[in-house]
Amino acid sequence: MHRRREYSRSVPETESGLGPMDSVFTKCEKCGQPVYEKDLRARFNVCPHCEFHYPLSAPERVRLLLDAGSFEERDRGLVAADLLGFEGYAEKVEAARKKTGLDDAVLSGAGEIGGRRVAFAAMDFRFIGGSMGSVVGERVARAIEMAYADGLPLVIVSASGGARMFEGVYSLMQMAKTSVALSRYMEGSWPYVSVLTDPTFGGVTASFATAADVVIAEPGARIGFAGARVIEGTTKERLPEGFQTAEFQREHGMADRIVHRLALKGDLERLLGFVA
Amino acid sequence: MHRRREYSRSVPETESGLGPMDSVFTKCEKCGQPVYEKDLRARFNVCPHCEFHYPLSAPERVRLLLDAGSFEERDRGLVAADLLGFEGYAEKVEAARKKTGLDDAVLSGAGEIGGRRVAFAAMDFRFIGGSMGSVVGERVARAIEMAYADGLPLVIVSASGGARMFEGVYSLMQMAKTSVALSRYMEGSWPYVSVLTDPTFGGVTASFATAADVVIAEPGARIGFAGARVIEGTTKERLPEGFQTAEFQREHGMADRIVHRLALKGDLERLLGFVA
Amino acid sequence: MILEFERPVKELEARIADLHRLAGPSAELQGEISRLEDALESAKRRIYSNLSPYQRVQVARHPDRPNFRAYRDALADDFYELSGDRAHGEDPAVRGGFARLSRSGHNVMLIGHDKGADVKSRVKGNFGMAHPEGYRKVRRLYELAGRFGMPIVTLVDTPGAFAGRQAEERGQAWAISEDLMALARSPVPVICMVIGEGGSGGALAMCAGDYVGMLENSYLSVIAPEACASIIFRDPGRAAEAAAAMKITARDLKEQKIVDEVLPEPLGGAHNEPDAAIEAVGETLGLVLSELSDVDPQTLMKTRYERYRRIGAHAAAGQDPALS
Amino acid sequence: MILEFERPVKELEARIADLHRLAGPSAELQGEISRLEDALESAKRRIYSNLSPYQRVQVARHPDRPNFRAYRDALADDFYELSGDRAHGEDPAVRGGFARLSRSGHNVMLIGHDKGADVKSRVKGNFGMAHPEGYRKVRRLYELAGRFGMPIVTLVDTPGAFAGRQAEERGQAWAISEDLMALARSPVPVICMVIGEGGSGGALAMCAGDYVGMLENSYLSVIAPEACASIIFRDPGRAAEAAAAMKITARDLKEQKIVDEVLPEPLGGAHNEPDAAIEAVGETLGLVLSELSDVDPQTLMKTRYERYRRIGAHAAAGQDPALS
Ligand SMILES: [Zn+2]
Ligand SMILES: [Zn+2]
Repeated sequence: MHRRREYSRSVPETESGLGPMDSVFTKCEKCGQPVYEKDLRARFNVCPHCEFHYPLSAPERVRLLLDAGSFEERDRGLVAADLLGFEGYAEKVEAARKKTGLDDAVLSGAGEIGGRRVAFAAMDFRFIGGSMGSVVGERVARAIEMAYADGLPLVIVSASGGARMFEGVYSLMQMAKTSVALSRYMEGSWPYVSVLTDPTFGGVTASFATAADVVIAEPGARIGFAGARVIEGTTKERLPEGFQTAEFQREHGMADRIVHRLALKGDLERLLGFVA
Repeated sequence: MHRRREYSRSVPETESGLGPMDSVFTKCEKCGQPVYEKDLRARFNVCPHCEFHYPLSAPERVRLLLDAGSFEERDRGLVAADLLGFEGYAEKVEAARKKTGLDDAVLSGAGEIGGRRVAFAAMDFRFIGGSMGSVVGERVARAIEMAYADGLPLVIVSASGGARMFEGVYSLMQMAKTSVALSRYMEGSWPYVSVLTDPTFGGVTASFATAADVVIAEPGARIGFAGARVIEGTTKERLPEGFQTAEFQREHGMADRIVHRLALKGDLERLLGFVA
Repeated sequence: MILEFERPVKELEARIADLHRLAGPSAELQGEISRLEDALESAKRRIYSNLSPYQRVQVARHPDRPNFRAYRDALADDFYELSGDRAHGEDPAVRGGFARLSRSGHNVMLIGHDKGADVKSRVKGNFGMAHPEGYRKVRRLYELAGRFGMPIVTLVDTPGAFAGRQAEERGQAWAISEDLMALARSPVPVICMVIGEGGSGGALAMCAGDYVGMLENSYLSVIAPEACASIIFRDPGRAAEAAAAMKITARDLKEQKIVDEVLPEPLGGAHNEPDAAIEAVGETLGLVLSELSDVDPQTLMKTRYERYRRIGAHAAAGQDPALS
Repeated sequence: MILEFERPVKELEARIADLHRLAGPSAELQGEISRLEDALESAKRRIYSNLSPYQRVQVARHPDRPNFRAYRDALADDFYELSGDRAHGEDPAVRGGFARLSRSGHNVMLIGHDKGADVKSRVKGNFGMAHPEGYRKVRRLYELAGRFGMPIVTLVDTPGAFAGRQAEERGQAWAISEDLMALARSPVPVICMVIGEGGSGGALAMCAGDYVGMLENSYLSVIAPEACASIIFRDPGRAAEAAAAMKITARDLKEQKIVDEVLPEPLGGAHNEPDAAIEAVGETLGLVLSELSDVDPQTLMKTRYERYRRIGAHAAAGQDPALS
């Protein structure tokens, strides 16, 4: 049986996503084969043996998808304000900022894909599990508003364990915030492409990540609202093999395409060639 | 087990729907109880013992739903043209016209429901099984256009065994005809209420009868696209009890309400009170 | 059901009732009774005006708390129920239809989570947790309301979205997202009342509008306090702490400017005096409807846009944390 | 597979091949071969130019007839497939996506019934009979095309809607109706090509547009001829009669002004020379697209309205039967 990965295990601690920064090689969690860190990095965290897709950081996602040198980050410097004074939250944010070099769990701005200018946002699971707090909501909303104002296609790559509970209802309201922005954008006729990566759950899936013209998912990515462990805990039901994988979601009508990470840029270029 | 009624058996040969015109009483096909013809007629063909709903003719439907004296028939005199010269069709139409006193399987016009003016059409299963040929399509389309032009709510009561095969592709195209008319009407904000009665199948269900704001079905009415016998013949599958009944369709999300025939006028009045 | 913190009150009430029975028509025990009644009154005031957030959650969940059915029956002259998502099923966890409010005479699209009236209907309605067909029905009703220019009124009372296999198989995330998108573009006033539980995305799908009111003892939270405690504190027993930390009560949310108004409940909570709570909601509904009815669709949508666009707890780096 | 009426042709072809083998390089049998080749040519012409309606139905159903996959692969430089109805499932019986036509360079939303390539894919695609999720995917693609101002091109090739339990449970009638409504209000050119079978409402859900072309040996019918015969003549064996009576061939429908154009097939039918048939469709597509691309949405929709509004075989009582 396919071993269910734990989120904690697949959080990339390094850019390559596996093993400590200074290791030369590591072992693929999926197939058990030894993998050189540099090979994994060159393949954007896709195992060269079994093609398993490990999470990819937001900066690496930019490197993967946007034309070299085209990315202009926007809204840098927006940070979580901890208005609730939630125990331990400020420290958590600080640690995540240090670890990732990011302000929060999303990187956003403008860039080009195959020479076509797009509004772009990519989430980063290393930052408190890619949880959606106010900064994620705000930067995603601003990216959408930029796309609306400038008449650009919108590409958002999601990776999220769910809500940023430390921000309480502010976190929940980011769903409404991104939805109002997206709803206005979708009145126009620029395309919105959502890319779902492992894992995408909770408020992100239940708002902007699924309301797209075209939904693309990476192979094997786990996508859903409630996580499998929560469901098993609640309903005591044993979930079937492959539950909530990208393939499962495509079969259930929820995604248009499953695209290998190394083919993703080409796929987006084809798509934008039609609709941008 | 609930005996499956045959269409042929439930075709009302008389206004009351059961038994020959001159009989004083008959036996309910459903519960076996003896029923006086006049009782049945007074209850618009609903069995006083078991509440079984027998098909109701279009003129009786007018009497049931429209305020007394308010109905103005429109488009009287439109008849099937038998452009294909289909063997036996002309005779069939002639016989049905004689039997029912109708031009074809629909009666349409304007009328009032609880003092509110509506565009109205009711199908009649006695007329070649309520099959949708060009006259049905044309009169329904004209009723929709009248509703559009005059800004009226639209109420259509369906009863149909399916397509009028004798008219070949003309029959099929009535689905497209009624859909274009309805699509334009639905751009406005007048309500369209569809009432599904036993039986409603085929092209009628797959066009105007289901595309309504509010879908009401009579208790026990069989509603679907392909009939149960065709499905059993095709797939060799035994269909479950209650398959395709109004109750089944409501449970599957396809209808808003199941309303007893004798409560139907009141229900429409309530509804129109909200949206007309 | 008697909640833990209600026990002193209930005990006093029981003793007073006992004394009344003993005393009969005689005046002998009247002194004692009066004393106890004073004690009861002050116990009530002391307890109920100092409920902790988690105690409020318990009040919000109280089985005797008036739920959708009670509001519908009391506030609407007529409720014309609509069903079905036109694709998969009819979900009794959430109900909706045209309603005529008896107090103000407004015609509205009334939609609410239905927690049921007894064990059977509670189970059937999945305790107010919708399945995807429920969210899709709701979207259909949002769109119908828009088509007919009829204000939308939602009564929110759900533990949350349902963590179940079929809900995932049928794409509940997609369905919730569609509700939020439909609310964002709705051309009619959207009025949301949290009457009990407001759990997670399941609640939000019906709780993003032009006015959001919350009963005093209702809550709105991104996650159930128990689940939050078990994830963050790794101890579900610390739910009270989590409830406090997440600031989920009506007053907290009024302060955060996420809700417009806190509707006071009768002393002891809505379950002690359902009619008063329902009346308060009905009165507010009438006022808000009258206010919003004249606003044109463009203004409504623009204001709604700005309302949700501004909510957030973030700041430019190095600046004072403040609402943006 | 060899159809009954193709047998004389196939036999002649086989005998010619035999003689070629026997004759080898020698010229001895050339006379006989020439004679047979003449006979073949005239047999072909005689047989294929006088196909009965039911024989055309059989040609339309021929397993070697080029189907959606062949057209897609030959006519599109790029086909960017889209999947799913966002509610229940992905139906391989009908496929669609963005396509760039190689001949004319047009970007279109290309949608077609997929009868598959082998036993496995035929079964998987339910022989081109869509389930409700298929119709709902199609509606989503119609709407996407409208959103991006991209013409819709459909390739129709289905025995019909599916008479199956699950198709009914998930509301195929509702789903077909929604497709028709979506086509009616689509602001982009809708171009339909019947390339094989055009069965019932299942076909119509993709066959109501601004231009409808039919390959010479395709058919479009309200019901399968076999089913018609069994209902009307109470004898499924009289399918040929039913096919003739219902006037379902491309030429019949051109005469009835229901289709715009009959696209000639190579002698012997598309399955004998797939490339030529595909080429003919591709060429026509390019022409029609160029013609319709400049028409503004309002005119398109108005013309489409009038087109379908006028189709009917009815008359005022007492008058000559004629198209209204
Ligand atoms: Zn591996
Ligand atoms: Zn009876």
